[in-house]
Amino acid sequence: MEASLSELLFAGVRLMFIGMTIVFLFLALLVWVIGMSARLMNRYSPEEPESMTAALGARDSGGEDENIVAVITAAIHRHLGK
Amino acid sequence: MEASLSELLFAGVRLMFIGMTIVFLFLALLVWVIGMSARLMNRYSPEEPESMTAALGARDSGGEDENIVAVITAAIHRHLGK
Amino acid sequence: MEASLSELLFAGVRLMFIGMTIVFLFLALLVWVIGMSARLMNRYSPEEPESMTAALGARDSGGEDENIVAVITAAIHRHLGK
Amino acid sequence: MNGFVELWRSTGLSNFEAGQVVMMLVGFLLIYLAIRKGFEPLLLLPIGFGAVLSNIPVAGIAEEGGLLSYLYFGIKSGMFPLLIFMGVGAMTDFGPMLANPKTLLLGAAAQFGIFGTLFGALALNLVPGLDFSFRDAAAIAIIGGADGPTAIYVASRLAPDLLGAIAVAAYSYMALVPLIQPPIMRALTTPEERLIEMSQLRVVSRQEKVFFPMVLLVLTALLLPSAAPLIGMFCLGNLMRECGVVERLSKTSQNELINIVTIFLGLSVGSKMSSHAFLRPETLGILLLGAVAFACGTAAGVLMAKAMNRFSENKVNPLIGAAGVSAVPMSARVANKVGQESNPHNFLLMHAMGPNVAGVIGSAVAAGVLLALVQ
Amino acid sequence: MNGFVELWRSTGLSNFEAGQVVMMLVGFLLIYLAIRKGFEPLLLLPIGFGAVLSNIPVAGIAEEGGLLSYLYFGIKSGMFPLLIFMGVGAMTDFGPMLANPKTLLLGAAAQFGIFGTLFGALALNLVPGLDFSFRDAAAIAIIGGADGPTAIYVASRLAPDLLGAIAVAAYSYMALVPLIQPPIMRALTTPEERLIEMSQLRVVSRQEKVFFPMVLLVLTALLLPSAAPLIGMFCLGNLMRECGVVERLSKTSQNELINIVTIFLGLSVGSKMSSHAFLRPETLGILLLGAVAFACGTAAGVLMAKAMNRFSENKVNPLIGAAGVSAVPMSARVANKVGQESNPHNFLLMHAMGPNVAGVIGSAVAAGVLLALVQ
Amino acid sequence: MNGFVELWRSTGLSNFEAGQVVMMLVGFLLIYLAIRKGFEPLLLLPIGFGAVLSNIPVAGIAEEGGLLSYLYFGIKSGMFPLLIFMGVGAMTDFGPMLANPKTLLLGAAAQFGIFGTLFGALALNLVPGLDFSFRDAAAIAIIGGADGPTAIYVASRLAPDLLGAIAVAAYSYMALVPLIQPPIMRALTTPEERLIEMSQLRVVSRQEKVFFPMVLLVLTALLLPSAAPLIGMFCLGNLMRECGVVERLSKTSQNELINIVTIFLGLSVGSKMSSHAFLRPETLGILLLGAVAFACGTAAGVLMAKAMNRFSENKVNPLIGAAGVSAVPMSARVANKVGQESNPHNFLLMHAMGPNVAGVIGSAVAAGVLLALVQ
Ligand code: NA
Ligand code: NA
Ligand code: NA
Repeated sequence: MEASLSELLFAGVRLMFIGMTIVFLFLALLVWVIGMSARLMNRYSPEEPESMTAALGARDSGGEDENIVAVITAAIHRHLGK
Repeated sequence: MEASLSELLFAGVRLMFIGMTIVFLFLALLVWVIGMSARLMNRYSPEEPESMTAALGARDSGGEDENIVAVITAAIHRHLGK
Repeated sequence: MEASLSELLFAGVRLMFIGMTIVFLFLALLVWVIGMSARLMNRYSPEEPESMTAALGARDSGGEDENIVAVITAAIHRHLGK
Repeated sequence: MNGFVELWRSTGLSNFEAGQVVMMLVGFLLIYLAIRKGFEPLLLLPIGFGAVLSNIPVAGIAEEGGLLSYLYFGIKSGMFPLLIFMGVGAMTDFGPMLANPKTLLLGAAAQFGIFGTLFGALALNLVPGLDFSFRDAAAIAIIGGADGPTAIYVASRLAPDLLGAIAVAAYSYMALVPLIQPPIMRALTTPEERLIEMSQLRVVSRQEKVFFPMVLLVLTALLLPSAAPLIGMFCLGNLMRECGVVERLSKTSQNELINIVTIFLGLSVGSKMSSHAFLRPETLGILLLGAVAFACGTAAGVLMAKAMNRFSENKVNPLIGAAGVSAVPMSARVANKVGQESNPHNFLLMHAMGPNVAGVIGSAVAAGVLLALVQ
Repeated sequence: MNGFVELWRSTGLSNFEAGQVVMMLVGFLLIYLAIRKGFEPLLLLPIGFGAVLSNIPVAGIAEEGGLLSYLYFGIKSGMFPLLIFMGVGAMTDFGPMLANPKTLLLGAAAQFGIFGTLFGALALNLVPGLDFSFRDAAAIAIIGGADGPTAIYVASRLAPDLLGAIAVAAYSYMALVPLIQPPIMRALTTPEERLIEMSQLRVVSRQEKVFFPMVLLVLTALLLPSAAPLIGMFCLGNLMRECGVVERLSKTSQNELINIVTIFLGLSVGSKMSSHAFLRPETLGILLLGAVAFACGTAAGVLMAKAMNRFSENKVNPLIGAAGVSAVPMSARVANKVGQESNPHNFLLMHAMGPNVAGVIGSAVAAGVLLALVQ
Repeated sequence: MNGFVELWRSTGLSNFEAGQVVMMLVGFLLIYLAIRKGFEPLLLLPIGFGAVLSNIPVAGIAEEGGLLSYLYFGIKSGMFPLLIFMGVGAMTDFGPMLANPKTLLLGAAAQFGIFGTLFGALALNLVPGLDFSFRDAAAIAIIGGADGPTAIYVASRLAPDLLGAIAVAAYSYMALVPLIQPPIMRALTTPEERLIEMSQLRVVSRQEKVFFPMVLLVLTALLLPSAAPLIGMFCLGNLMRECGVVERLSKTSQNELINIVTIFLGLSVGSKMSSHAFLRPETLGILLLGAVAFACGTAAGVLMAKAMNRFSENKVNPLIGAAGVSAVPMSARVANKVGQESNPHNFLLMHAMGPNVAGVIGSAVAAGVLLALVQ
């Protein structure tokens, strides 16, 4: 019983160690990604409100179907080409 | 294979023919019914808005229960009388 | 058949008698309880609106956790102590 | 083209049975009554529509695997009527009843509508062709409760086959309260009695309103557990309403939630209106007994009020006894209306709300008795 | 620390399959189209998100016991599309169609988009690598109905594996109507025809609007029961809207209820977008056929309008024929827009709403035919 | 009349077991705390009421076939907590966190409340009479996440029997944050530190807000799929909120939908509060550990903030570290309040919202770890 308990406690310590590491790594990575993407966005596409408003229902977007078809064609080739 | 394909295509043509016929007949019938009922309504009960407003909660309607009973009695007789 | 019918009718009378008694006793009891509690409330805690408003989100309530713990401890002792 | 033949075989025309035609007509009658005559449209319109849908041949909307068969599970599990009862609880103000608890006794008396009808249903077995089991009789009797969810809950437990007829009768007669009650009320009261004015109701404290649902729940748990699901959900709704700290839950349960469930409940009730279940002499019996039930309940309520006046100095106007059948708020309005025929300045509405909501509790208690004692 | 090893084995990184990566990209593409290009965002956003969620390795969100597997039951049972159809019915005003019933024929003609595509799908079997069964072809054809719930309902019954691709194609092309239709409309009409002005529509009485859904339901029950679930729920919604006595039910079914179901429906459709079901040549075929379907429907509608002008004195502007594909209200707006290119003072919108809503009925009828004749 | 005997046998009085009486008292205590003390009333009121209902003898409301047994399926399937999490996502503004990403680390540190408690729970096995399995310990530890839906989701997967106690502890201590945190915060910070003022937050572009939920979802899919259901639904809600094109879905998911699910969730949690599951020494252990969890989390958050100040020039006020436990928005308010004790003109609220929402992500990640590694 004691033995198993000590094992249990050890497993707990181990999980505590692993868990906190994962949580930190994950959120630290998130910090980095947020920073990166913020920088990227402000460089390449400095907030164009018109596009956002356009998103709210404008349908003046040419050739989106080719768009889909293209992407999916590519996808399928990549997929079948294995 | 080819054979079955040609059969398949023939079945498709058949379904196309049947389907379009049904759709047309159905909606054409609907056109006729709408016309009829519109004419009937305007003749026999030219829109009485008061009745519609009355519908919104007035309960000044006499002997509706006899109404139900009557109809259902009739119904049951017709039904049992077979 | 007749016999069973008369039994059925008797059972109906019995249930009617029992049912009305229960309903009356229950609601009469309710009358009494309402009266009592109204009297008690007005004596011991004459409506303090501030407490009611406080209830609407104030969290200035000290040591409620001891409160829970206490009650449940008591509960468990009473329960295990059987 | 045998495709057309095939299609013809799949049409309603070639598959209709007389029974289905009749039931669709019944469904449309209910829709007509709901829309044109304002008969409890919130329920009778979906019920009628459900009846129409479930009697369309071939489609099998109410059969295993059809939409309505899935929705019906909400009734079978008791979930729909109980959720509606929760919403009703969240809409109910017990203030007038708490201000004048005596009126609870009027709500109790009016439940004679239930138990009187129980006996009546059993007695109808004397009529050749009619055959009501004890369970059937109990399910029919609950119509006298003049409370939709309670009726549906009890009927779905005791006699699912009669559910359609019972629900239709319950809601139809609730809509007919303004026709059924006044004659009885006038017949059983003297002009003097109808003139009785009642003293202004005291204000009821927030606290009392918050405590009441919990007190009611405890009593039910102690004395009549079989009524606990109904009264419990009702109390939950009422507690959410009165406690003042879960406003958003209370609002949702008396609006969106109850609306959604009402649509589903109506359709599922309608799905039980198949010709073999509805087109039987028993249905006529049920419609007859429904009228009897409302009449008995009304009479009992009024007479109880008169009896109470014998033994108490501050008189109640016997007309409010009629509100004890519940049928909230219709019967309370009727009591007020009939009272004002005698004295236009006598406002009985708030006084009638007491027995009115008491009647809801009363019929839930009666439902508990039936569920406990009828196997 | 083998805990880390264990954890690494449980990561997505170590479990991703190429197909899942691709499908997640497809999902994000749909989300992009929904947000940035305004492609039917109410549906494509949840669908895209569902596709992403269901392709996350290990998590098994779309597998037995996962959230989406439970939600999918709402499609399998047909409940979600039917409830949405009820809400759509509650949002639909049949006034313009009732004022000018002839336009129903335009809605009928446009259904050629469905049956033409059926043939096209079968013909695609000539292309090596593509293999569409008759059921598949019928499910794909319904894209031509340009009506989301109908497409999902039919596809979930005839070819659940293609549901994802079909729903995506249906909603994408509905969003693309402003690109697909105008060229076809201009090609098939002369400048004079595009200038035709239509007479002011008569006012339609409340009564007619209340009767119509019931009449429609009866005809469906008599002639095409297999369409009864779709048309029935649609009529229920429309009746609740027009009857005026169940305002609260109507409001709830066109707001909260339809919103909740839309979220669930979108996610469940997305849950069918697994790589093995979606990443097949057939998907390209479906996308191709979808474009064909919309084109056929548009052309048929316009040509029908021209044909009708041959035989009737009061002319219809053939542009409104294009609105017969439904895709409410987009294609009606398109007809109006193209019309105003020729004459800015010619307002066709209300005239186009007639064939537009007629198209909804038309495709529901066509769906009934497919469900009745395709086993 | 043996009918009365029969009825007496069916009363609660003759069937109550001590345990049920006690559990009903516990239920009423929760209702009291919810109404009078404002303890998370939206959850604790339904939970308390559910506890009362499910301990009514004979009625069997929580047993096979009873209302609550059906509702409980929503927890068993994970649907209720996940839908609530979606609604929470739709209510969450990540702006403050995105403006100052560093604060994510505070949210990470505060999760020590979870893993510290895990060890504590295992250590409690030293106390005779207490017996926590590894799964139990993990389920209890999640209380330290100070996040309701996450706690319920994890507990329902790892230790359904403890669900009642864990949910009650989680919500109670969330309500007690204003009592638990301040002493710890004062003890671990110097007056100077508490005076630190933080620089105005930059404005975050719409675009960043729209991208964040998708980025978060991708990272979760890549690294911790076991957290995908929780984080996925959270991101869906947040995306619907920020994308601006599905307003109606966003509104519904943060109002009617979350309200309906909250009522059902609360009742179903309460239905797990049976005497044999709740009236055990373990429950005391759980209540004790809950306090420990919140204390650990708070301390870890504050200390992390102090550590960060060592290595960075622009200082953070360590008080906002306490907000890392989540308990949104309570703990952020607490940080602001304590800060203003030192300097009434120092507004920390927005700064504290960063770690606050980061804490939600942090505990979802921790939940993923537990679900992945604890079998
Ligand atoms: Na009643
Ligand atoms: Na269409
Ligand atoms: Na947290």
